[in-house]
Parts: sequence; structure tokens; C-alpha cells
Amino acid sequence: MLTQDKLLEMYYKMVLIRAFEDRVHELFVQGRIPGFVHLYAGEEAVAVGVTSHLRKGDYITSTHRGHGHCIAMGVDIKGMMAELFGRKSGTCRGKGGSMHIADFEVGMLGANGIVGAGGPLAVGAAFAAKYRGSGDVVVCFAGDGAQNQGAVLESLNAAAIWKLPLIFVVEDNQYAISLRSLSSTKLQPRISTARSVAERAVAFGIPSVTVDGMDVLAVYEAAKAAVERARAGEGPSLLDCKTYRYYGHFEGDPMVYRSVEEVEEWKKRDPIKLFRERLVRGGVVEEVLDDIRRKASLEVEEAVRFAEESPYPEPSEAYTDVFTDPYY
Amino acid sequence: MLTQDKLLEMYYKMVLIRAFEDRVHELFVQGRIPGFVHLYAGEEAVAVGVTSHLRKGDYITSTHRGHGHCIAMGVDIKGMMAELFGRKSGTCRGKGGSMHIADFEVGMLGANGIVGAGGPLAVGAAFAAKYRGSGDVVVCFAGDGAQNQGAVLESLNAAAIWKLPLIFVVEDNQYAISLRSLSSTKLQPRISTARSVAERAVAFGIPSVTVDGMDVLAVYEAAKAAVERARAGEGPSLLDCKTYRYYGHFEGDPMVYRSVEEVEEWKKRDPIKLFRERLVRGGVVEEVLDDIRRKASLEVEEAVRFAEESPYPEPSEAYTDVFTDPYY
Amino acid sequence: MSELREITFVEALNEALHQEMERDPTIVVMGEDVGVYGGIFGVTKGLLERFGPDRVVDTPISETAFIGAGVGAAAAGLRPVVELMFVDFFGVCMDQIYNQAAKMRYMFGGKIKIPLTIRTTIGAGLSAAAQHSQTLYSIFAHVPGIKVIVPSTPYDAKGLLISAVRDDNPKIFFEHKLLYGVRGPVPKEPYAIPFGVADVKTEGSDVTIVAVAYMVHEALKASNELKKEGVSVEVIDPRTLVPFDKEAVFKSVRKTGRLVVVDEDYDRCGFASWVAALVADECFGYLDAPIKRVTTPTVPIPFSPTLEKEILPNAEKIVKTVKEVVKKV
Amino acid sequence: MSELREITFVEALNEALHQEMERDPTIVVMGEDVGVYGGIFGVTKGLLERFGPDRVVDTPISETAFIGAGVGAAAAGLRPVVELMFVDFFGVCMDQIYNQAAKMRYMFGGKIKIPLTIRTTIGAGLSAAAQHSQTLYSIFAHVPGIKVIVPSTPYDAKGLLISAVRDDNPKIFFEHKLLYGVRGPVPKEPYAIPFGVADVKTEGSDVTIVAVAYMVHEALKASNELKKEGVSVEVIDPRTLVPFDKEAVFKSVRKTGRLVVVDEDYDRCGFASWVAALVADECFGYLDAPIKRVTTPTVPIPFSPTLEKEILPNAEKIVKTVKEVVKKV
Ligand SMILES: Cc1ncc(C[n+]2csc(CCOP(=O)(O)OP(=O)(O)O)c2C)c(N)n1
Ligand SMILES: Cc1ncc(C[n+]2csc(CCOP(=O)(O)OP(=O)(O)O)c2C)c(N)n1
Ligand SMILES: [Mg+2]
Ligand SMILES: [Mg+2]
Repeated sequence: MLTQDKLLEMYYKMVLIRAFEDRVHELFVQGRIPGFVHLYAGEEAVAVGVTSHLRKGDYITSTHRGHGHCIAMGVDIKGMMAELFGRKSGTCRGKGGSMHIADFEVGMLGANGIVGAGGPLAVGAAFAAKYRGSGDVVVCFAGDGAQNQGAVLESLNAAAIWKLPLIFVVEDNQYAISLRSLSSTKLQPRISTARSVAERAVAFGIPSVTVDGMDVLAVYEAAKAAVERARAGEGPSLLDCKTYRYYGHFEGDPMVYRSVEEVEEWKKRDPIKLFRERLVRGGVVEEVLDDIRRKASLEVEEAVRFAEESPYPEPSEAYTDVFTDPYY
Repeated sequence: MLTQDKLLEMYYKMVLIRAFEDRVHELFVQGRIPGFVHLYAGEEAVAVGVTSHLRKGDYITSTHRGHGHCIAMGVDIKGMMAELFGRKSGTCRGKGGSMHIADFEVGMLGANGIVGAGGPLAVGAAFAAKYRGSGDVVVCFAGDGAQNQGAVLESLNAAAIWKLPLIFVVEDNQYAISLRSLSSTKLQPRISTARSVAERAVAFGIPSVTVDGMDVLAVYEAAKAAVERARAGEGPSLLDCKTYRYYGHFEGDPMVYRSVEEVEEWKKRDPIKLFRERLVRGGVVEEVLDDIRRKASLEVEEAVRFAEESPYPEPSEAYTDVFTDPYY
Repeated sequence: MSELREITFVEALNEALHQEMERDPTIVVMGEDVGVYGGIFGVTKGLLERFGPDRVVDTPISETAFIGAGVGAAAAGLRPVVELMFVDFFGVCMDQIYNQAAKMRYMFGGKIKIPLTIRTTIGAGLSAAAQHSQTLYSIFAHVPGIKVIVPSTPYDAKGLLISAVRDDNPKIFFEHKLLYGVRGPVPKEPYAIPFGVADVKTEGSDVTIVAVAYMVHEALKASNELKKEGVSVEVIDPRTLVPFDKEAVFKSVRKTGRLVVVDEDYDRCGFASWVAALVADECFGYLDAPIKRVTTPTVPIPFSPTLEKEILPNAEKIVKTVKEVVKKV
Repeated sequence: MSELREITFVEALNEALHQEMERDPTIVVMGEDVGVYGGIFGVTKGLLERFGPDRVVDTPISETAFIGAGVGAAAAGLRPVVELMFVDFFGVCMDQIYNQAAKMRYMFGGKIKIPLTIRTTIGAGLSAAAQHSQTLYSIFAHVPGIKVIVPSTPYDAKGLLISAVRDDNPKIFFEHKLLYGVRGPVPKEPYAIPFGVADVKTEGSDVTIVAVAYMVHEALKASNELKKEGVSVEVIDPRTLVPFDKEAVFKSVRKTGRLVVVDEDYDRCGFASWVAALVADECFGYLDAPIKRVTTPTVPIPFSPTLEKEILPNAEKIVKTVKEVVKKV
């Protein structure tokens, strides 16, 4: 049973992700953040619904669209924002940027610029968890597009034969850049067959379930079963979460491949709105939720200030951290 | 309906493959053939059963264990033997060797030293066939072990979404080197889940069937449906053929991973023996079959003689054929 | 040549593709987002509308499958142009490139051809960080059987892409991200620039600079700077690394006695080393100074602009290095 | 050091693995046929029986998944030793090696470590043809973040593998197929050879030869030949390419004034070029002759013995090349 505290913590994380991403969008448009940035707005229910089950010792692997996973896992947003600004106080000391934020302390094994690359890493982390016999689990987040990458497909097989404590979470946000995950028109070819990735997982020997990825409680429930299964040593599962990204694929994307109407249609089932309605129906006072939202906004502003006031790394730092020994 | 001529041709190809492989085994033991050699003996029904449906314009891709595919497609065995001896008169002028015999003239796109690499090549050839609209088809041979390689898994998906005229033929000879394709003991871990690759194909959107790979007529029938489907533009299929290799994984393999009894057990259902019994039951005179066998042996001896009498390539040929233009 | 318009590098590439596809129906274009999107940098814009989905194929994120499909289709008679979105992704599909496409002709005794063009992007300078900023052409030049093409101007981009599409061998065509927006004169009609012919961008007598891709522009900037200080620089753009016009470089070094190689790829075992090694072997008697390399140190490309700037070669570093060798006479 | 036995290269490696696994329970071994089979060259023989299937893991033919699993397991606290059966297969799994393992520490600001060892085989001479004969260490040395280890003797094999397993960074450990059967003295107890320390195999005054892996033996053969003709050769085996002991090479070249680099990897953009380039830059004033490379020309490795022999470096070619530079004084 979810306590009210837990529910409000989940709500807080979702609005914090949203506030962070909306603000990063603005900052990017203003030219204050460089590089390639992929925003998670719209998909908050997935990261938060799943990671709410995790504990110290568990790990996740992430994607190019990793801010939401980071925040859900509890990575400090001041460090994240400073990282996006390329500052020395960033989570990765300014060396990684948006696509490479990691924080092993909280179990976040890294965003990743290579689609599907988190799969094998998750297999390895789950192998280690199983080897230690600690009951720890690993979650591998990956997009719908990533499901056709050999790295992910091989990982499904490996996780199945080794019976690893690994939960594959598919974030099916309907698109891999411009390609629909399921499409009927000729100009927008299907990137998968009509068969779902959930069905594919089963054929690899991995139980799976399709989930409403806009409903954080639905995600939470599905993840609960999968995480329990994994902790009990019963092996991997896959959750195929149907969701949507609100912004372009990356910041700057002209979005020629979808209509404004389509975006608006999805926004009607906004995960934060849906969850808020649920909470209110469940007796939570509106002001409490407004306060949480305000708190999140303030924290994001604080993070921006922190980032902007932080110095850039010294040029000499370009040569450190290649190895544990000095650079050669 | 299979005519008697066709049946005898199939028998001839099977015994030719067997005679070739047995002889190569001897030659290797005698130190007369260098390099890495993987023999096809025991699996003849698969290559012959499938390729009997192919016509000019069709293609196959092959594996490290490619001699059987070559012979089934009609590659001249004199050239093949000379290739194994590294002679200038070899199919590939001595440059390829056992793992790299190709003969595009007869539709053989190449043996391959990289497990699974034939998958994408077959996708491409099938793409070209579809593009031309010629009704030509492509067959991708690959082992049970290869089914867990990303290249093959991605190819299943690509073939399905593009509805290509492509037949995936799985040669499940029970092992990938020392690893059983399905195993229950701890020391011989399963390389796939209990779910079959046939089931996996279905989940990729590809109809599949499991076939007795020791029975050439069973293979023939299954392939017939798949090839017809492909020619009719209805897309890919997969045949999961259960078979067995008689020799070690490569020549020189001590075979620590399996027992003599197991090998003997499989040999009781030797594909050539089974087919011969069928033919005799169907009224073919034993002498006719013996003649075919003798003919095959003579051809193999002739091929060995041809190979041994052929000169080695001149050293300068090491620098030709890197490009269509002279070497740089 | 007729009409010369000022167009961008990306427009030049796009025009080349349009014209060649018009001419040769065996050319097909494949890759992630090459159709509906027109390529994430716009190189394939309009092709889907013009040539339809049979010839312009949006692929799943399966580089091994679709680059391998390019190889197989080339083996079976088509002339595919396949896009690898960033060269940084070569690690998921290298086998199909270097073990399959590049070696098939040789392994099969020269009896076949693989007319495949792989287009990809290179280069840092956009804070795209460690997995989207690399310049890895040295790896492709290291392995046998694949031609390596690296244009630096819109004119070369069009002419070399047309040559690539028409050439009967596997090729990899590198497009530097910072060059896409660069403008230059480009003839309207199709033309082919031969491989293996270096372009001497500016003649000089004191020092030879060999530079590639975006670094050609930095080298030219440096050369202008140096001219003001009385140093006469010869800048050579090889344009293709395989085949490599070593005679053009040797000729220049025999004249100047000094060589600086400028290359955005990692220094260790990179292209710059190889050029230095060729000259240290074959022009040793003509050398008046150490051979220098201005390259990217072998560290992952950092995200932060201050760090990225620190490691990338640029005009300033080139000037400094040239002064070292000129001084040392 | 106590007992020195003559054992083979493969026995030395096997002993190192046994001893280190005994010592450190976080070491796990993974790869194709490393368990039941004991590794197709026998390097992991007996490990499964001794340490059980939790620590010695036979994997499916999924290099991306199991090498990536090594990376992930290393990130999560284990110390995996993963086998890539032949380096030629790097094309199916390079991303996990060069973009993940090798860059994670840097990208993540130095806050983590990846104590991963990848073992693989290199080398031609067995007529194993184009996809099982390559020597591709230059590609791994080219990219940042991975240490490159290339032993040439049983003694070095054991000591360097022990160092590798204990080192906290991603490493790739290259075993030349022709060395497995080579015998040499090896101490019974565990010992570690530091990375980045070249071994001067034989001192000389006329010419420096830098040689790697199996080529060290060919260089020594050549050196013996040349001694008879009055040419004094210094043979240096760097043992690790990353880190590279350039000071040892520079010191030698400053003495001899001549350098020949012998390397079985492809010539173009290879390791030999880089050594040549370093010397052409940093020891220019000491050089008395062109820097020569004895390498494999950049063609696919042919199958036929006559062709394979033609392209591989060997003692005879080394002798010929050394004579060229000695003559040219
Ligand atoms: C191996 C690889 N191929 C291609 C890309 C370029 N790319 C980045 S994100 C992306 C789409 C990913 O789609 P999906 O997995 O659905 O994730 P989403 O962006 O929708 O969250 C592509 C093609 C990449 N980064 N890595
Ligand atoms: C990518 C790759 N990984 C590993 C190998 C080494 N290898 C060659 S054959 C083989 C086993 C193949 O098994 P399977 O696909 O079942 O074919 P079989 O040998 O049984 O015919 C392996 C692991 C290889 N050649 N290529
Ligand atoms: Mg998506
Ligand atoms: Mg098999």
C-alpha cells in the first residue's frame, strides 16, 4: 500500500522533472545551454513509477533522454544543471553534459549517447547483483527505437539465460526521432513489426506486460511485480510503457514528422495532471500539491543560479580522469 | 511433386558433400590442408533440402561451415578443393580459404568467418531482389549459436518490417562449439532460453516451423512453403532445422564437450542413410545409388588431384583485388 | 563548367544525391531519419518526396542490419548510399563495414564488387561530448579495402560524393558537422573529382601543412596569420585519405623542408602520425626540422566548452607550432 | 623470485588466472567456450572445475552483451576478465569497449572506475585468412581510455596479466596465437610487471628496433643475423602500447641515430607510424637515417601460405630494412 507520504514524494519527483525540463528548454532556446539536449517532459510517470521501488544497492541504466531518470533516482539537480552548463560543479565536473550524467552513489549508472548501450551494462550490473546475492535489482530504461538495436536484443537473451534480477523498461514514446514505433502509412514505416516488444520479450523467455505509461500508479503496480520477482531471484521482466514526449526529439528539432494536434491529444492525458486528479480525489488538499509544485520551481531556479555562478573547469582538467593514473 | 531425377540429384549432392568433407578431414589430419576448417558432414539434408528450390537469380548467405552450402548451390568442387589447398586455381584464387568461399555466379554470396554476419547481407540481397521485383529469393543459413548474435536478431526485424523475400534457415546442430543449444546441466549452460528460436521468429513477425533436419524431404517440404511465400511477395519465414555435426567444431577439436555415444546415437539417423532407405523403398535400384556414390568419390579424388597439381598464386597477387583499381 | 552558385556544403551534398539518383535507378538511400526527416542535418532533404519510399528508406535503429543490408544490396547489384548518423556509432556496426564490405572483393578473389557508399558525420566544436564529437577516419584508413573521403569545401563535397557514388568499391564519406553551413561556389551540373588527388590550397616555401576536413580552414587561417609575419605556408588538403596523394605531400616537403600535419582525429596511431611516418621515411634527406603534429590529444572529447576548446586543434595552435619548426632551422 | 620453471605462454596465462582468482573473489571470467572447453586455445583450462560456473561463465555468441556485461559488472564492483575469442571480432562489440568502458570514467568526472580486462588473440601465420588473422591493437591504442598490453614472452605474459587484473582501468590484453606454444622461464609465485616500462631485449649501438608481440622474436632473430655482419642492434619491446614508454625509445634512438619499427598490424595509421612520428618530432636532431617501418601492408590477410608469407613482416625483411638504413649513413 502506498502511503500518502510516498504518493506525495512521487508527485514531487514528477513535477520536479517537469519543472527542470521546461526550464532547460527555455535556457536552450535562449542559447544558455550548449550541446545536444533531449527532454523527458511527458514521460515522468515511467521514471517515477518504476524507480519508486528501488533501494540503495539497486542500479539503473539510462539513455540519451536521461534527466528524468536522474531526478527520479535522486541525483542532485544543482549538480545536474551545472553539468548542463558545463561547469566544474556539475555532477560530472562538466565533462559529460546532458547525455552523460551518472551518479553511482545513488545507483544511476549513466545516461548514454549510444542507443541501446545501456542494455549490456544493465546485464553486467545485474550479474554483479546476483553474484553478490544481495537481492539488489537493476532497471534498464530504453526507448521503443532502442528495442531494434542488437545490444538490447542480445541483452534480453543474456538476462533470460542467466536469470538475472533485471527489469527492462521500454519507454515507448511513439517515436524514434521521426520514425513511429507503430505506423500504418507508407511514408512513416514501422520500425517494429505489428508484434509488440512485450510479445518479443516473452519469446526470449522474459515475462512482460504492457502498461499505460501516462498513469504513474499503473506503472508503479506493474513495476512492483517485476521488482519483487527480480529480488526473489526469479529473473528478468519487461514493462512496455506507452508514453509520449512533449518536446522535439532533441532541442532544435523542427518536428516535421508529427502534428500539433497529435501532441495536444496526448497532453490531455498528461501524467502529472492525471496523478494530481487522482490525489485530489483521494483526499489530498490542492494547496499541498501547489506547494510541492512551487517548491520544485524554486529548486530549479536555485539550480540555475547555482550553475550560472559556478566556474568553468580549468583547461588542464581536460587531461585528468582518462585513467585512475595520470594521463598518458 | 519431386521427380525421380530431382530426387537422385538431391541424393547426389548429399553424397558429394559427404565425400568431400570426409576427404577434407583426412587431408587435414595428414597436414595437407592448412588453416581453420569446419566440416558440414551430418547436416547435408539441410543445405540440399533448402537449396533444391532455388533458381538462377536467387542468393544464399552462408557461415564458417560453408562447404555444404557451396556444393548444394553448385559451386565447382575442383575450385573448392584448390581453394582449401591455397592454390591459384581455387574458387577465390587462394585468397579466401575454407571460411571465405563465394561464387556469385551460382548465387553463393560467401562463407563467413564472423558468426551471424550473413544475416544483414541476406537482408540486403533480399532488399535488392524485392527492389528489382524479379521474384527472386534469398536464403540465410546460420547456426543455432548465431541466433543470439545481434546481427541476426536485427536482421529478423528488418526482414519482417520490409517484408523481404528471405528465408532464415537455422542449422541447429545442437552445439555452438562446446555450448549446447538447449541444455539442462549447470556445466553446460543454455545459450538460449527454453523458448525456441522458431518461437522467437514469430514474435518478430516471421512465421516459422521446426523441421527434422536429418530428413531431407521434410526440409524440402518446409522450404517449399517458405520459398513460395517469399516469391509471392508475402515476406520472410524461418525454418529451425534440428541436425548434428559429425566432426569436431573445427578440425583439431578434441570434443571434450560431448560423448562418443551421443555422436553414435545421432548417426543412427544419418540423413544420407535415411534418404537412401526412402529412395529404395520408393523403388530406386540400389546400384543406381551406389553408382552415384562412386561418381561422387571419383569427383572428389579428381578435385584433390586438380588441387594438388595447381600452382600457388604468385606472391605479387597478395596486392591485387583490394579494390577494383590497383592497390594503394 | 557553367553556372557557379554560392551554396552551402549541405546543399552541395543534397544536390549531388538528387542528380545521381536521377541518373541511376540502382542508387538507393538508407538510414535513420533519411526519409521523412530528410536527415538530421538535412543532407537527404527532398529525396523521399522525389524518389519515393522504395529508394529512400527510413531504417530502424539497427546499424548492423541496415549497413549490412547496404553491403548485401551492393553485392546483389544495387548502389546503396547508407547513412551512419555519427561516426561515433561505428562500434555497433563495424563488422559489416570492415570485415564484410571491405574484404569481400579480396577474399573472393576479385570476382565481385561492392559499390557501397557510407556517409557519416565527424567533428567536435558543438559541445556534443564524448560520443557525438569524434573524428575517427584513421580507424577506417587503418583497415584495408575501404576508400576514405574527407571533403573540406562545398565544391569538393559535391564532386567527391558524385565520384563516390559512381565508384565500384566500398567507401566511407566523412562530413564534418561544422562544415555543413559553410558556403562556396558550386557548379550546378554534376561533376566528379577523382580520388587520390590532393588540393594545394595555397602555395608557400617555408613549411608544408597537411590538413583535413574542417582543419583545412583553420590551417588557411593560420597561413594568413603567418604570412603577416613573413612565413610562407603551403597548405595541402589531401581530400581522400585512401587513396592518399603522397606524391603531392612529398613534392611540397622537398621544397619547404618542413612539415606540420593538422588533424582533428586522436593523435595516437592516427592519420597525422602516418603522414609524418611516410615523410620521415621517404623525404628524410629533405627535412630541415622536426615533423610536428597538431592533433586532438587522445582523451575523450569533453562536454564543457572550455575543455573542448583546450583539446581541439585550431589556427592559433597551428601558428604556434609552425613558428616552432620555422625557428628551429 | 623463487622457482623458475620453463613453461609455455599459454600455461603462464593460465597460472596467472588461477592465482589471481584464488586471491580475489571479485574476479569472474566470461566468454565463449571459456568454461567446459577451457578456452579454444586452452588459456582458461581448469578454471571452471576450480572456481565453478558462477565465476567462470560460458556465454552465448553475443559479444556486445557479454563484453558489455563485463563493463557493467566492473562498474558495479566486480573485476571481470572477458575473452574476445579473436580480435577480428571487435567489429560486433566495439561500442561497449571504446564508447562505454573506455570513456565512462572520464565522462562521469572521474568518480568511478572500470576494472575490466579484455583478453583477445591476434596474429597471422596460421592460414586463418582475412577474418581470423589480424593484429588490430593500433585501433585500441588510437581511442582514449583503454590500456593496451601486448606481451611477447611467457614471463611477461604472466606478470602483465596479473598487473592487468589488478589495475583499476579498462585494458585490452593481446595474445599472439603463434606465442601460445613458446616456452620460457616463469616464476611460480604471482608477480606483477608494471605497465609503461619497455624491455630492452638486447643492447646495440647502430640501430634501434622497436618490435611488438611475435615480432619481438623475429627482431631478435634479425639482430643475431645482423650481428654476424657487424651490425649492432638494440631491440626494444614496449610490452604495453598504452601507456607507452617513449623515453626508452628516445634514449635508444639518441644513441643509435636510427630507428626501425616492426609491427604486424596494418601499416596505414598503425602503431609503427605513431612511433615513427614521435621520434621524427622529438628526436629529429639525433637521426642519421630515414625512419623505417616493417609492417603488414594494408591488404586483407590472404589465406594461401605463399600470399600470407609475402605480406607478413619477418626476420629476413627486418634484416634487409636495417641494412638499408645502416647503409644510408
Ligand atoms: C547506436 C545509435 N544509433 C543512432 C543514434 C541516434 N539517435 C539518438 S536517439 C535516437 C532515437 C531513439 O529512439 P528511442 O529509443 O525511441 O528513444 P527516444 O528518443 O524516443 O526517447 C537515435 C536514432 C544513437 N545515438 N545511437
Ligand atoms: C562474432 C563471432 N563470434 C565468435 C566466433 C567464433 N566462433 C566460430 S563458430 C562459433 C560457433 C558457432 O555456432 P553455430 O552458430 O551454432 O554454428 P555451428 O558451428 O554449430 O555450425 C563460434 C563461437 C566467430 N567466428 N564470430
Ligand atoms: Mg522513442
Ligand atoms: Mg551449432
